[in-house]
Amino acid sequence: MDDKTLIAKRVALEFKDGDLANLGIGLPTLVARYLPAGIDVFFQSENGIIGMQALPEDGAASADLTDAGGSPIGAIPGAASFDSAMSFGLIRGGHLDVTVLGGLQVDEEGHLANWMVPGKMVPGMGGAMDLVSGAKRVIVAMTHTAKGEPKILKRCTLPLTAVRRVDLVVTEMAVIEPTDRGLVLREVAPGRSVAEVVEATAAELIVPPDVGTMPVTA
Amino acid sequence: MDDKTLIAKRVALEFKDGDLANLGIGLPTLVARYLPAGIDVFFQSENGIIGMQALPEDGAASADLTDAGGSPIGAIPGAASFDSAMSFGLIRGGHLDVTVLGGLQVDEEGHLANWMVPGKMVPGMGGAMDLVSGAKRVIVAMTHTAKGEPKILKRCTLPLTAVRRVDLVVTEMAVIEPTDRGLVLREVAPGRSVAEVVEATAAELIVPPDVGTMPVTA
Amino acid sequence: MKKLVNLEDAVSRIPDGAVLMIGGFMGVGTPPRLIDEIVRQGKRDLTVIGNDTARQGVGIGKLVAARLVRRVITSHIGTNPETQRQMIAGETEVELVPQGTLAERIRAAGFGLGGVLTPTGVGTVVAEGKRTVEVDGRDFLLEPPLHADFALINAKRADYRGNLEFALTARNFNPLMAMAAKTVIAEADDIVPVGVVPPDAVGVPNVLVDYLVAKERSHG
Amino acid sequence: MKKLVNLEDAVSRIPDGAVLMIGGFMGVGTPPRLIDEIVRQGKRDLTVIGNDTARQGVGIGKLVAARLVRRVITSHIGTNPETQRQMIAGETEVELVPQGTLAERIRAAGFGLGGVLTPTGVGTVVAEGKRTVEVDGRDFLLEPPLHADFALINAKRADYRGNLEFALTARNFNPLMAMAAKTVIAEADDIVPVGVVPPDAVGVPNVLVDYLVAKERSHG
Repeated sequence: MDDKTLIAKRVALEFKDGDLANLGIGLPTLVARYLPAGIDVFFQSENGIIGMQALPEDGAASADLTDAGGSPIGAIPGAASFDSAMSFGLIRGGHLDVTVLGGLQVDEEGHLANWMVPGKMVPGMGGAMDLVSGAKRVIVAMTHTAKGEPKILKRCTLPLTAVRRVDLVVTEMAVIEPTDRGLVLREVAPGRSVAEVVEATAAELIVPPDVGTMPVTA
Repeated sequence: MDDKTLIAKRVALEFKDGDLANLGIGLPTLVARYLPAGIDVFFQSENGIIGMQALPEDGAASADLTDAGGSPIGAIPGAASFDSAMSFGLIRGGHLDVTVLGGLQVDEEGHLANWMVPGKMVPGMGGAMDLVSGAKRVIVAMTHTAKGEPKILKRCTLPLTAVRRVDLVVTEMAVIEPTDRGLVLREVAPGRSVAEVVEATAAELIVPPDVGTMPVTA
Repeated sequence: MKKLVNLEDAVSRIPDGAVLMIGGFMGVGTPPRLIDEIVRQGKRDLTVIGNDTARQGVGIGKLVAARLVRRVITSHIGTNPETQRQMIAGETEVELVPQGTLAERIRAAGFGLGGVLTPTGVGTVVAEGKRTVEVDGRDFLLEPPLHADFALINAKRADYRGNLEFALTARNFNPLMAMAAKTVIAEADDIVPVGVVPPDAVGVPNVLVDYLVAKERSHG
Repeated sequence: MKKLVNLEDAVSRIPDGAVLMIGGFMGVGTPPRLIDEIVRQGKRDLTVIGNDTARQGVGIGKLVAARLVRRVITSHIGTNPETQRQMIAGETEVELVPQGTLAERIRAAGFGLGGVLTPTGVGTVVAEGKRTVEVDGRDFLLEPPLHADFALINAKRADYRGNLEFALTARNFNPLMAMAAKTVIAEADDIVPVGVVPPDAVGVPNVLVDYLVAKERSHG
């Protein structure tokens, strides 16, 4: 299983029946494929819909129905559409149960940086700042390192997305929970050791005696 | 012609084609009956509709379509309905071309008091404060006196509805325009004299040489 | 996610002393069965946030008449002499809020905003004790958000999943309140299969609705 | 009230240097004919307020590519390398605003509010130079309203009078912008008789629309 699939499958276990969820572009979008059977999760897209789903077939695309990246999507029966103020009212007002976002850096305070690299990449924050500020639960889904360099740091060096502490960080190596005591290592991926995770992390990790193995199905 | 009809007919001449208008309950509601031919005025009701009109027949009442007083109304083809935030967004945001409201007192600064009499009548301001603050044009339609006492005063003694200067005051005796110089007497009702109006007014009236007669058709 | 509950169950979740937002405007768009059941169960010391207290025997007016309301936050009570009597007698607290401000304060709570900056009420008694914020040389009142424990919503139609559709002037405060309360209980004139209410017609998305009141079984 | 104008007339009303709000999200819900006509007429020094600059050759991206935009107020430009290039080269000013804040700032202008009190951006670079207002012990940024000279709106259907109806995710910023600009120019996929769009389906009431772009006569 490749790293992204591993991460997506683990994140998918965090959803509960009836959740309203928003998945960031890229890796987080994969999560929708691996939801546990028997639960209904309602996916919101920032551009104004609850109940988005993958386009069933290419020929079924509507010019009026796309995801936040502008690509054609489908919608479940019982979907709801609305304007951008309502879309972000849902996010900012605490109605969004969970958002899954990519990350460039996470630090010991659980702060996330994921929207710009000064002088290099200034795409704009889009909806990320509202999502991190407003969602009930923020899950960061990202690779543990980038080009061999740790992305989990003592302190973010990139501009923060918000000062809210994220709730969970899922990488291909580990599941880490930011808490008021610091970053707690909850799970290690199958085939990885605690020592490997600590080695690939530039922040202090609190390692409880009962660190589990990431429960990911094939 | 009774006083109320006279006032309503005169106020009706203030409307322009395409206006969005809101009429307060009571006397102001009469205005809709006397609109000049050939102009379309769109009437808003605070409870969330543009395009209200009188109920054509009793048997046609819908439980979901009432005016702000809860009485059944009709709607023109091309009406639009919306929630209360949008309804007051239209009012507060300056989209309402004109509102016609009743008055308890108007003073030399053009301030209106029309929502409470301390210790006696505390019905609440409803939409009045938003209407006076936000409408492009505020027209006060009221009797010139109450129980023989002037309602146009040097300074309102009742709590103000807003500190915004109203645009026009129409009574059964006169049309008065509040300006930054004070209250200007614009028109006198047919059969009334300037002296009578001045006598019935407890504020200073600026009387220009060209005071006209209220152009009211039978 | 099963949302359908019977009327008695739905109302039994509301404790005495709860803060209720109740949709409607002069009773139009106020959930009739929920109101009657609150009276029947005799909930006490309620705080009610609603546009008005309607008339006696209508909508929120029924709660007032039954002496269940300790405090009401509303834009007018002029059509209900009993509310005025209780206010003057000191039996019921009444906080009067301009109608547009009431709508925005409810919205601010539901939309995660810190308050409303409105020109309405500046320089009037409404401004007393409130913060004024100057923006571009103009004064605005800072009006705080209004939250509630429960929102009681009346829709024209609900689908099985709880998507709500509204009709004409019965919409009014309902969609705003459904965003602003911890628990949303909806009553619909009709309940229809999922998909009958198209996405663009949904006024309140299903995810906001916690309980949908079941229809009575019709007899005969 | 005649609102129907031809495309060329509609766009000729926009002067160089105008502040435009343009509906749409990655081009979806952006008025295609109005955009093309602005390019054809070569309007210059525009300030554009919109969710994004789409991609090259799409929606607002066409205005950027034609070098007509002096300043853009938007939530992201990541999908349009040309906007990024112009920003880095100092040819185009870019003000980045969180998407939810952008929506509320536009709404605040149209709804007559003094600004937006939002938690989004507190403690980040977005907060730099902005006022913070504390409400109930929590900090909010005071974000000012965003006004425009023109709003360019794309609707699914318009009726003869200018009532607009939107479809699915093509709605996005359009209804908000129609409230916030001095002059509203709407382009609809279809124009239908008055009454075809029912009251509850109207997303922008006719009174907000100044000009409705006529359909091209279809040939053959």
